Amino acid sequence: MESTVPLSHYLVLSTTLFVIGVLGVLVRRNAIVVFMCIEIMLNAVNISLIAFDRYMNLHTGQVFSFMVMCVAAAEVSVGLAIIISIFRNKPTVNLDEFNIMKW
Amino acid sequence: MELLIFYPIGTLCVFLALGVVLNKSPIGSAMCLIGMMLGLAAVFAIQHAHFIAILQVIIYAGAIMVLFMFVIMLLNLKGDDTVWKTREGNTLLTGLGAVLVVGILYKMTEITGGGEFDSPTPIQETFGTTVKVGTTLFTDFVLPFEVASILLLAAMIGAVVLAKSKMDD
Amino acid sequence: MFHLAFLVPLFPLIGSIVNGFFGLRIGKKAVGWVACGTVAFSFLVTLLMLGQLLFTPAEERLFEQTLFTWMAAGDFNAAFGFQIDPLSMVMMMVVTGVGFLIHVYSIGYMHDEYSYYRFFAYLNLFMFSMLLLVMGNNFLMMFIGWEGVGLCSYFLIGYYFEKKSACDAGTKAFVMNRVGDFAFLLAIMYIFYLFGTIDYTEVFHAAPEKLILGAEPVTIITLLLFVGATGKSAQIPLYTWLPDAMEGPTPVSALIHAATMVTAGVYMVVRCSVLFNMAPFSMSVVAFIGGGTAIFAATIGMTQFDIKRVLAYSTVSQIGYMFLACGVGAYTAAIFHLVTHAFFKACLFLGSGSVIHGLHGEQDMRKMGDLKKHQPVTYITFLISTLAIAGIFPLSGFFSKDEILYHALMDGNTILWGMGVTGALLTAFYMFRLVFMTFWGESRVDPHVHPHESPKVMTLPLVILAGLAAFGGLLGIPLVHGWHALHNWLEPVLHFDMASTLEHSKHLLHEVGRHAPHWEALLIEPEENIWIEISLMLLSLTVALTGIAGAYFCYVKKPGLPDELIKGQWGYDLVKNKYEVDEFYDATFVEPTIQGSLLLWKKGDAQGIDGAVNGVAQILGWCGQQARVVQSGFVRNYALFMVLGFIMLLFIMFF
Amino acid sequence: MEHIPSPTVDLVSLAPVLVLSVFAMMVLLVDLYVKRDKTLVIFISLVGLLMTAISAFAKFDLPVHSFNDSYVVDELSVFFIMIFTLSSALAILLSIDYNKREGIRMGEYYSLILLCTVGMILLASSTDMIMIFLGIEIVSICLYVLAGIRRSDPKSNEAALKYFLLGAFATGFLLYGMTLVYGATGTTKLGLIAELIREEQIASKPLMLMGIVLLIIGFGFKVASVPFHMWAPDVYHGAPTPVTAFMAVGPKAAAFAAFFRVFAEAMPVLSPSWESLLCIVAVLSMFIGNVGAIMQTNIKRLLAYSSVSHVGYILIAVIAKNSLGSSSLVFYMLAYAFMIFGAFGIVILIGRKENEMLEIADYSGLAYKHPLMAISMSVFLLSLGGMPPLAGFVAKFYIFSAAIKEGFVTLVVLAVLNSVISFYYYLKVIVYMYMKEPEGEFQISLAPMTVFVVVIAMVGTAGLGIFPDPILYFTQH
Repeated sequence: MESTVPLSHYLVLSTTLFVIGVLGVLVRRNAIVVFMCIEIMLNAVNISLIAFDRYMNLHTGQVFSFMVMCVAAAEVSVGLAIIISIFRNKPTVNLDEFNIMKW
Repeated sequence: MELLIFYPIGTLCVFLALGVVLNKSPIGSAMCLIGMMLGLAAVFAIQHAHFIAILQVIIYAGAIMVLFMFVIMLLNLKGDDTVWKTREGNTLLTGLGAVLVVGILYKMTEITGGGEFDSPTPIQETFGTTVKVGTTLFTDFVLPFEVASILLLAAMIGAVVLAKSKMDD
Repeated sequence: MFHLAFLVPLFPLIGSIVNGFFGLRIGKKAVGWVACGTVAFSFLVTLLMLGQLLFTPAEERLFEQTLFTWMAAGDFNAAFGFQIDPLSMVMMMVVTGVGFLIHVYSIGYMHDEYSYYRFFAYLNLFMFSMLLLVMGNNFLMMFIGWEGVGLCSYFLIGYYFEKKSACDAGTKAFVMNRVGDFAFLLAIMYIFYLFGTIDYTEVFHAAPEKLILGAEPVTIITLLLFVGATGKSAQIPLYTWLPDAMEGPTPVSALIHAATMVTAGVYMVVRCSVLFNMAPFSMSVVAFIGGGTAIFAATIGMTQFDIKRVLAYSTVSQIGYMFLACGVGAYTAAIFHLVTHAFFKACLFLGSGSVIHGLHGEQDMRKMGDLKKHQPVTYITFLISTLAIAGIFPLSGFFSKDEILYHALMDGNTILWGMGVTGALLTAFYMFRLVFMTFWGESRVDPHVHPHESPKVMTLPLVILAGLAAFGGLLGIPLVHGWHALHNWLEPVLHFDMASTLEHSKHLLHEVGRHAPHWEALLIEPEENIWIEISLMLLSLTVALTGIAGAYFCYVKKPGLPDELIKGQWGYDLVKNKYEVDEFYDATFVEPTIQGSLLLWKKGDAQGIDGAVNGVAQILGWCGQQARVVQSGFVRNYALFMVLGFIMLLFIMFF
Repeated sequence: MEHIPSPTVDLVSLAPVLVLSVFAMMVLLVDLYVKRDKTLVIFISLVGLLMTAISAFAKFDLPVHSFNDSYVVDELSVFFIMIFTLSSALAILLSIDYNKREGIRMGEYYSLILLCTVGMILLASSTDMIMIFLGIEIVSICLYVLAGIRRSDPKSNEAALKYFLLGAFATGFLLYGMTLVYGATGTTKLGLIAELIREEQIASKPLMLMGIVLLIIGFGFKVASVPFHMWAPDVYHGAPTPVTAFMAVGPKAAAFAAFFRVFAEAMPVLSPSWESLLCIVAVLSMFIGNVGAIMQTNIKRLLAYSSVSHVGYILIAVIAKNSLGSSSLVFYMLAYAFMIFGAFGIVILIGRKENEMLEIADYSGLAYKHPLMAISMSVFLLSLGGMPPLAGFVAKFYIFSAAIKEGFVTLVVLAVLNSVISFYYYLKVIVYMYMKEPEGEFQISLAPMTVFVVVIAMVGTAGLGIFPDPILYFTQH
């Protein structure tokens, strides 16, 4: 068998993307972009799932990542619907303007 | 072969992800995200997870991102110039948080790189094929598979309730 | 008859429900009838049970009635049940008897109130809770009652909610009580942890076998219990709520803040006497806190001008006596004093209520005086009760207080005894100061107010209570042991075999290879010495008379002085000299005492305790301000805190 | 072509899920044909919940594991199904009058509540991490929509958006945690994981621990524990009141059930490593919840913070991780359901169309205008604070004794201390009701269904407090 990439490198890639996603959520104000960053996090997790599968010769992780995609699709449809419904009342996607309720 | 594809594509994905975060225009972010997802599809493919790789392209890049683009167009969003400008005081916290997250998650991967997984179990011919994944899905995980339909139903109802144009409430 | 035990708390509960829900509809008269009637029924049932208990052999005077299993979880089991034994019987008699009289009195006192029904609904609810407290057969039942009486007390203190001070006082009472409740609940948990049960009989039966005398567990339990007791019974350092609680209607002060609820702590300590007997350290803590409170509150009582506040400090002081008695192991004396105190203090409070009623709400003693003409019945009853509290032979307070002092001395602790005697002196002084300022001397009453005697419905309870205060002492005539009815009555409950417990503890210690400390001192039983007792009686009588004389000197003699000055120009020098003597007296003795106690009151009370309470409130407020910064409403910030939390957890996990 | 073996299917143990899903779809369909009057829809929903509750008893000889160990019917799940159906039914009853008043006329509302309940049942009965993940997502997605269902109200919008973004964010962490646990053990089945841990066959312990931390974040968010609680006050505030009540009970209970299964049932052996983390989270939740509540002037936010502190107490049940812990968890959630629905029922009753009367000052003098209402509100609040002999006290005592049994003395002392502090703000509301002059007029129309809910809640709160034994018995057998 050809030389392979060690698992930890996949995990490093996964973690890096995950962290980029987290940071994106922390620093961006555009609701849609924040949402995209969350998608990056989910994708990052998928990398780990597949990598574990591959290294343990299992299929559970793939089923899991299939479900993750399913969930992502569901979340996207609801999330974007929320953004649209808000946009009707207040035409902005800047999260910092949604600040009626605090303390 | 795997090495040859993994490292460049992995690096590319990281840069594209950064692009999502740093791009001022939402459209730009979305484009970067599509790129990243395609790149990940390739990463899946080199791990023999062909089925998931295809799904990645179809569902993520195909369906989900189209929806994103559609909404961005619908709302006619322009680039905002508030990318890095956070409120005073929070910048410091965010920076601190960022450093710590990077540091700690890096440490974590160091821990996991401890050698337990470095030589993969030799994989079977059928690994990652649609047949194999499908078999797992319909035997061991038949319940999650069915339950996913309820999830999608709920999401569908929810999206309709929130986004339908005629306000009857 | 004992199977009717559940009726005793049930009647007031029914009364409370009827009055609470239909009070407005059925009219004032019916409300009064319902409230008093239900308590009267409770009293009757209690009497019937007392009768039966009297005809039961002394060793078998324990009856438990389990209505249903309240909580059963794993090996934990708490029943909703009642226990009738001599101790709870005494308490039930006091609660229902005195409670009934005060209910009757309230009909007259609260007659002009708009929300009459509300008052009686709370009062009946209080009776229910108090009866649960004293009748329960396990610690959780006591805790239910404990919390219930606290809540009712809170509602009744804040009854005149138009006054801000009333609301503040209610909140203060509740918060301070909660501190005590916290400790009590922990004690219950600990008891459950150690014994696997919270049933009185089982716990007290198992305690001498499972616990080591004077070891940490039993000391911790008893200290926690005692902290609970200090909260409810207004002892140092949790006493400040009680004087403030006088914002409530006077019958409430009489019932809750003098006769029954505030003595719940004493009841609890006596009920747990087995545990306290096993914790000598806790015993001395109880004794010293009690003695300290007795003196401390008495000094403050001397400086107050609000008639009810004087009585409130007096209550704090008297409960201090009861704890002093508990602390030296004289549980019977504590209960004895509890009973007599319930009589005379209820009478005093109701009498003060009658005075306030007659003066249309005036509570300042500087605006009273010479009321014995206008309110003869109130005066006579008040005087009897005052003599009783001051400890004048042969009124009830004399016997009960003397017994406490005797036991304190016999216990070998002269400091405690000294505290007791000083307290007795001060008590006599300030109580007669109260009487003299209110009923004697020149009238300082606002000329627009015409004092009048209260109606029959109010004076009748006063007369009965005064009678009890006068003759209640017969329950426990000292000198000869056989005469002491209360002692014989309570003996089966309080019986504790110190010698065998000691042996057992030694045995337990031996098993783990430790040496037993010197416990022999605990075994020494003081010899009965009739001559010491008699001389002590004479001494305390002297002390009481001294106090009264002092009060007479300062508050009957001195107030007339200014008038004499103006009238008698010819004797000016003489009077001036006399005045100078008074000045000297003031400067050397009265003033420092007054100043000192004022200082104690202001610093210790207002700044120390209130400061602590306020400080906590301020800290909480500051935290709230910080929370505002954190809870900024920005999604981004919330996400940031999630990440920070994540990092925190990671650090804890890996570093 | 490889033959796919037929999967192991046990539809009987899945009965509650199936019944409820069918009813949810029926509600959708019927809603298409009735335009204005939603009575039929509501009726069908309630019947559906009742049938679900009945069908939960379809299996005897518990526990029954099915679907290759991804689904279990055991005492815990049956009892939780009872709590879910009860809380959903109460939420629907509360919504009837509220929705009429606030003009929420969507039939989908009821169908979403039913679907959410399906998710909760799945969540509480799953023994597979994939299933838990899906369950949490079903519940969350329904809640995102329900929180934002008043589309014209900016507060409702904001609540939905905040909840959604933070929820999705937390999902990311939860998912990552599950992935790492999978990576460390090679399976997603909780039963197998427990076995592997017991036999010390985990591939990588650090990976496992990392996964545990991430799982705590994910679950911590769903149950609203500090420091992952910050969404709760805002979302509780902005969401329609019946939804708030619903959110505070059912989904929280479901998340706790999963929390308990993952931590106390699958990883008890690893408890030394997660115990301290959960203790810290629990203590922080109690303190910050209480301090936050003290500062509030809005009743919904006050209840939200108080629910954060309650999460702290309930976490003790997870930490105790014995059988007493699981039954005390169940009992607490049941008691909590009654108290919360009662309190929010009163909040709804007091509000009116133009003014929801959510400030605590709006409650001034309630006792004089509506004594019964004030008494019931006081009972609910005192029960929340843990006043004996009400349900809240029994529940707390029960949890504390479970923890004491395991030797968590300090934790219990702190918890008792906190329940003492909590009285301060519950009392504040009572003070306003009993000891203040009325400020404005109360225009209270006693909506029959809401009153019905309050009465049920009252019976539950008092009944569970005075006669907890039958239920306690049931939780333990």
